[in-house]
Amino acid sequence: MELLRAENISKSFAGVRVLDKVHMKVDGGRVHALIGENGAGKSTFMNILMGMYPADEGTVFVRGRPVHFAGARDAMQYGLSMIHQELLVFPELTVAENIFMGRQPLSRFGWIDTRTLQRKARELMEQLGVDIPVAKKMKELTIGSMQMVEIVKAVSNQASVFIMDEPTSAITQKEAEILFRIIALLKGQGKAIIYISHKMDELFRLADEVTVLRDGKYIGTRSRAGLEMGELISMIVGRDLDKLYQKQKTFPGPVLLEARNLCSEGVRNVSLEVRRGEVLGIAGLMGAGRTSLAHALAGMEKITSGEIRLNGQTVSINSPRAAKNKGIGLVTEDRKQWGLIPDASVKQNIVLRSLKKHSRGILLDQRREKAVADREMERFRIRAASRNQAVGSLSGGNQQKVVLSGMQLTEPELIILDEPTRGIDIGAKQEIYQYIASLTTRGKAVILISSELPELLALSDRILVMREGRVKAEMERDKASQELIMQHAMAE
Amino acid sequence: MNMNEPLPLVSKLAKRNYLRKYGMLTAFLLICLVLSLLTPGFFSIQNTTIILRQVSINGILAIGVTFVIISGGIDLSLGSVVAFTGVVAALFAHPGEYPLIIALGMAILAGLAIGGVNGLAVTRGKVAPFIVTLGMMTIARGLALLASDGRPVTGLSDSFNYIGGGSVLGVPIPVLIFGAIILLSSFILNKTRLGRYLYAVGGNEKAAYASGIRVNSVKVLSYMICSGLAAIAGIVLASRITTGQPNAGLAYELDAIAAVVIGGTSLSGGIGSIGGTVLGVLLIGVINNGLDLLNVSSYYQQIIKGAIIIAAALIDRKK
Amino acid sequence: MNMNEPLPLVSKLAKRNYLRKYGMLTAFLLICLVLSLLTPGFFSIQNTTIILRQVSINGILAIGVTFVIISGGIDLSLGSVVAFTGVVAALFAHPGEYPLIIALGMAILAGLAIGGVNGLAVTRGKVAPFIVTLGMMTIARGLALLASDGRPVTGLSDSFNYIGGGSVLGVPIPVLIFGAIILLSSFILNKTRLGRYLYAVGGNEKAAYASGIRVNSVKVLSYMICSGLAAIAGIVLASRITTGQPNAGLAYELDAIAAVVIGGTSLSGGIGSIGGTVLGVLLIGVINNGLDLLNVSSYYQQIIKGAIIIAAALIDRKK
Amino acid sequence: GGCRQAGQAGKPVIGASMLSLQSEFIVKVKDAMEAEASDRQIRLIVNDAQRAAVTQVQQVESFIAQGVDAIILNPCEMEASSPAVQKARAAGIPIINVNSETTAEPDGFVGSRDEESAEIALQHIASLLRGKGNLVIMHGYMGQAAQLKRAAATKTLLADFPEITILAEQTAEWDRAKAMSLMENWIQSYGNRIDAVFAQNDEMGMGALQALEQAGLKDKVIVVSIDAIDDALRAVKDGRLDATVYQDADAQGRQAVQMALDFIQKRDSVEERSVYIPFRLVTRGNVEEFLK
Ligand SMILES: Nc1ncnc2c1ncn2[C@@H]1O[C@H](COP(=O)(O)OP(=O)(O)OP(=O)(O)O)[C@@H](O)[C@H]1O
Ligand SMILES: Nc1ncnc2c1ncn2[C@@H]1O[C@H](COP(=O)(O)OP(=O)(O)OP(=O)(O)O)[C@@H](O)[C@H]1O
Ligand SMILES: [Mg+2]
Ligand SMILES: [Mg+2]
Repeated sequence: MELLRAENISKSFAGVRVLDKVHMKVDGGRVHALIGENGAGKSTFMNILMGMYPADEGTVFVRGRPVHFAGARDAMQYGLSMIHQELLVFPELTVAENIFMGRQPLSRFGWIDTRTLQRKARELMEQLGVDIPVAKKMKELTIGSMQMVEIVKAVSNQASVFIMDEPTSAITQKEAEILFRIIALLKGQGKAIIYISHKMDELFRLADEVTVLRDGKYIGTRSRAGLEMGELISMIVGRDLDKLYQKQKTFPGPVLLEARNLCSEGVRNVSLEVRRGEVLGIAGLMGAGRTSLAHALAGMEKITSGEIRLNGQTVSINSPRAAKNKGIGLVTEDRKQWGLIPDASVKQNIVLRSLKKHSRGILLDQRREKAVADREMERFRIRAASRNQAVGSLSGGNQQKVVLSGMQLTEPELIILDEPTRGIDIGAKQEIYQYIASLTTRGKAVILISSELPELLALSDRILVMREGRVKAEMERDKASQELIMQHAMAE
Repeated sequence: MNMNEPLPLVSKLAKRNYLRKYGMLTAFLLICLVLSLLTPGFFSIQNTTIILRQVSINGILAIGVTFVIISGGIDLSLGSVVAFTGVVAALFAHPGEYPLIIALGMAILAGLAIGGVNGLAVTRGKVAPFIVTLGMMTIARGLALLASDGRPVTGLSDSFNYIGGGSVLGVPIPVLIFGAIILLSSFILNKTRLGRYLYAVGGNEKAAYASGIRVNSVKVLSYMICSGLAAIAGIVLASRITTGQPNAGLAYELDAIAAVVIGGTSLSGGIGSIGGTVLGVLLIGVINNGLDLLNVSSYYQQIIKGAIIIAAALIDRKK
Repeated sequence: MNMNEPLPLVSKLAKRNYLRKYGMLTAFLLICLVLSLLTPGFFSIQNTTIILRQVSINGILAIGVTFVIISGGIDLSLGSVVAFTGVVAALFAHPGEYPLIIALGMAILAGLAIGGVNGLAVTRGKVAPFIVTLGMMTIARGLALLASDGRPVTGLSDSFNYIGGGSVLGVPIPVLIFGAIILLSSFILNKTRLGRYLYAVGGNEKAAYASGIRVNSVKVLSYMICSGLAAIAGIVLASRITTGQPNAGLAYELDAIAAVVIGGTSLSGGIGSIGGTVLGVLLIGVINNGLDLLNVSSYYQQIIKGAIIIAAALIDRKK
Repeated sequence: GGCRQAGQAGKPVIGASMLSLQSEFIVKVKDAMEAEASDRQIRLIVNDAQRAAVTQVQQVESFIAQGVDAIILNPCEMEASSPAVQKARAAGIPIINVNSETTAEPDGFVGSRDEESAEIALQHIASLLRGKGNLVIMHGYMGQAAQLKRAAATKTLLADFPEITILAEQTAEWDRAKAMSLMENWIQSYGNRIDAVFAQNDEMGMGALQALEQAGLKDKVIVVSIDAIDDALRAVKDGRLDATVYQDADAQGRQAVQMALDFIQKRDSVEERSVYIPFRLVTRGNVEEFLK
């Protein structure tokens, strides 16, 4: 049965058309995947369906009847619910309050019954198999946990159409499985799901239909039967793509960085070493301490004990500035918080970290900045209306590319990549993989933190598995497997 | 600089956590302690009553603006609204003309109307709250002067004057009103949907919108609550000085906002509590009272007052 | 990429974009137009000179606070710093005592010192800028009263008084100073690394920190620039009124911040320009001048002034 | 009650709540009070009400709680400061108003009738204008007692001079810089038509004067203001300011303290309960008397 249909939806921002007469039809009891490159317009499209923005033209039909949503509130009343790509949370409120915001349970007298609120939240969590304390403040959670709360919040709505915009980009396999179970459950109840993701394996596993957008235009809809990876990819990128993972043989050189018994917030007694020309992968479940380790190594978190040696010499890295000067670069997993100045332009964000290098004394060198920004935008295929667009209005994947390009302009020797392909389309992923490969052939060292195990397995020379802030296992690439990693990552 | 949120590393953090949570309370108690050691008259029921009565007007205003600030706005028009509503109340409070309730009702209506205009200009008009309420600050002052023809409105009825001057069981009525407003507003903020929506809108407006909250209505309400309370403060003030004074309330907004911020409410919205605001109000009140009692010369008083406020905030420092 | 191509809706969007970009300029020109139609004397070189001289003090202050606001802070101590530095300058500006440069130097040093203290309390002390500068507002006022013993410091040298009263080729010196400061500060904000860092820190402090920017130093500098400029404004004011007035500059911070916000700088930091601030300053100045020229009665003047400010912001509304 | 908490060494204690210690004139009154108090071995507590009547009421409440022996009130407002007077009287503590009046009647009064100052100033303007000409008026902060009284007196007095026209009146909030800007704007719109300026205080008068001098119009325009602050006296001496009106801060302050002491010592048998200190016109002819 058709639950939702959108026809001829168009939308422009500041004179740039980002959606051009796109359409889509969703049936109950099916998962309809929406895919396309970064900046193709997927999120914009969904935000229009959800009443977050008005469309410039086009009509939305719910159960065959045309509707006009003046806001998210209207869309929700028509049975739509959405997990947004960017986290839309209330950091100062508790998990339970976040889940029930807008529909708090009231007592007989009309006021909020905090105890029932928490109980209901706890029940919901249990029911869905999520383990997050409901009385904690949202800001105390890791991004992954926040994402899970958002999922719980969205699916607990009494809705008939669920829109999920990259729900798995910030969570690990384990949590993703929980989501997949929930999706199966909803599907069984006859609900419709629109699912956006850049992860091909998820699409093949979940989708009943796939609609592809490119450059804001509708490209086509295919049903699951007879769908081929090759065809899908060329629909997405408009050309053929080489093999995704092409790991060249590497020849590790001397040790670049060595950590001994490192302790810091969330990191307990970690020792590791990275060689030049080597990719060190770090695996772990959510909250295993990988991000904390990355932060400690990049001067973002105070090191409480232990020692770091660079090129054999003990160094103290007490600020990101010190890390940068010593040749350590970090691509953060939380670009919104640590990575970008949202109101500043793409150009300014790209050159910010390496501004000193690209200026003349205390004066800026605008011409050079423009040239550098254009070069980087070309190189990482950053899709923006111009280099002067505010980076906060770029699509998620393009923002990630800006972070990456900004970091590598500082020309670090050790590059720490924390979930670098989060939310990145398949074409761009390949470019990032090629970039990582080029780093190692130039004798740089890379620490790669990723929750996508196939990616980690394909790119790393060695893999560390973390749990509870400690390194629990170390394995060479040819000995590693998904099963083995998961075995070490989970508690015994 | 360590900008990350710390993990509960019990020993060291316990202390830091205590200060984080109760830093301002500690600062407040410290100041009280010092003052009661320095001045014999400070720590007495009589002086406590005086302090409470002194702070009640600023307290009512500060609670009002807490609503607006939690929802992510600001209100600079408070002082002028106090003057305008005080004049309105006084105009209807001459003996033998109207019943008391009319005077009070008209003043509160005037306050609510101003709040409504502020709220609509912010939401429908999409003008920054700072500009809207700065404009309203000037407008309301002009209205107060116009309504009173620039002269204090005097000759008010005894029943009206009793509001600011009277006591019930030894507790001054302004203090009772302040107390009632504290209770009511804590209840609204913590126990009603409106209260939680205020936090949600201030904490993340887009997320609030996406959660189906009527963001605009919530904001308008916050401004109306604020100006409505300012009207109550205006009534209390006018009846305390037995005059509708068009030039009253100058810079009151600054004292009110200061109390709110000292009480830990963030000017960027989404964080704050009535308890904190009350503490901020008391802190300012106690400093003013104590420095007067100590007979510190007026110039040094200003220097010391400023220094104490900063020092208290240092003890309370967050992050 | 076809996203760069202009689209059918051009005409409508062009207009919307125009207003988005030049809304405040349009509002300003509109007001000027109306005023020159209503008052014969408004549109003349003489009156333009008068307006420019009148706005120059607020202009200098507004530019200073633009730096602080762009970097994500606020400065409420401006008005008191104007008074304090004016008194300091006046104390060293009696004829025949010290060379002029000493008076100017001491005032600017005093300003820089206050800015430094503000900055350190915000960065090292981690106290909210609102509280720090509110405290400093009181402290600096106290210092001004103390330094002058509560009385205007008079009998200043002619060379000192020439700063505020003199002209060069018909252009009043305060206007020249204001102009120089406009040029210099646009240059700093747009053409130097410091400028870029100010925007970055205000736009996202954490990201700026993670990028290796010395966030604390940048913030301290912004406060020092602000108070330093306030000292210049203090000198200009003292020499214009040929007195060091300890009670001068009351609420000047509000006018300065208003001009900044009207000029499109966001109070949450990271966005803003000197051009916008100058426009805001001129808008306020033109309204004040025009209403005086029209001889609007002072009650209505306030109402109209507030309404025009809100209306101008309505034309300029963003989003 | 009189449970003398505040007076420690048996010295009498007087609490004083002053209109504003940022006003030069009030500071002079305060200085005189302090001088007198130290001469007479009295402890004087001075609070600054910062122009807010409600603060003043609170300060008096505090004095009552502290059990001071007498209170000197320098009222912010006629009516709005009255509760302070009533409270002191109800508590049986003698209260003396200094400088200006309240509606509620205090035990004693030392000061002047504010209306008189405006009358003197305007009389002088009228006589310099020979009863004919165009006048502009600068008001103090709107709604404050001094502004209202000086404005009211202006109106009554000018009724006698039908040929004096008020071209414009506006507030400059007692502030010199504001007055300067206002005067510049007036010069712009009225140019040569202005014959005289009456400013409700000297600060504004000085501002108007400077604006006129800069525009090269001072020779044609009469400027008279009130208070006789040092700067204004010097300007009168130099022939820049036409006149100011002197109010005797020193006498007011000293006599207020004397009267308070009288009340403390003699209670109800005080005879002299109101002392009027007249205003005096200061012109170039007599300015030397007032310059120390
Ligand atoms: N508020 C906005 N202002 C200006 N441009 C915008 C705005 N929001 C989105 N865009 C532009 O619209 C285009 C589509 O963005 P959208 O977020 O819909 O892409 P997406 O398909 O979801 O990409 P991703 O896979 O990276 O999330 C992008 O080019 C983006 O820069
Ligand atoms: N700001 C914080 N406040 C409290 N606890 C925190 C904070 N940041 C991290 N932690 C805790 O530190 C531990 C390590 O977290 P970290 O983010 O490093 O893990 P991770 O392996 O990178 O997980 P993720 O995949 O979610 O990023 C977790 O237990 C987490 O809950
Ligand atoms: Mg998207
Ligand atoms: Mg992580």
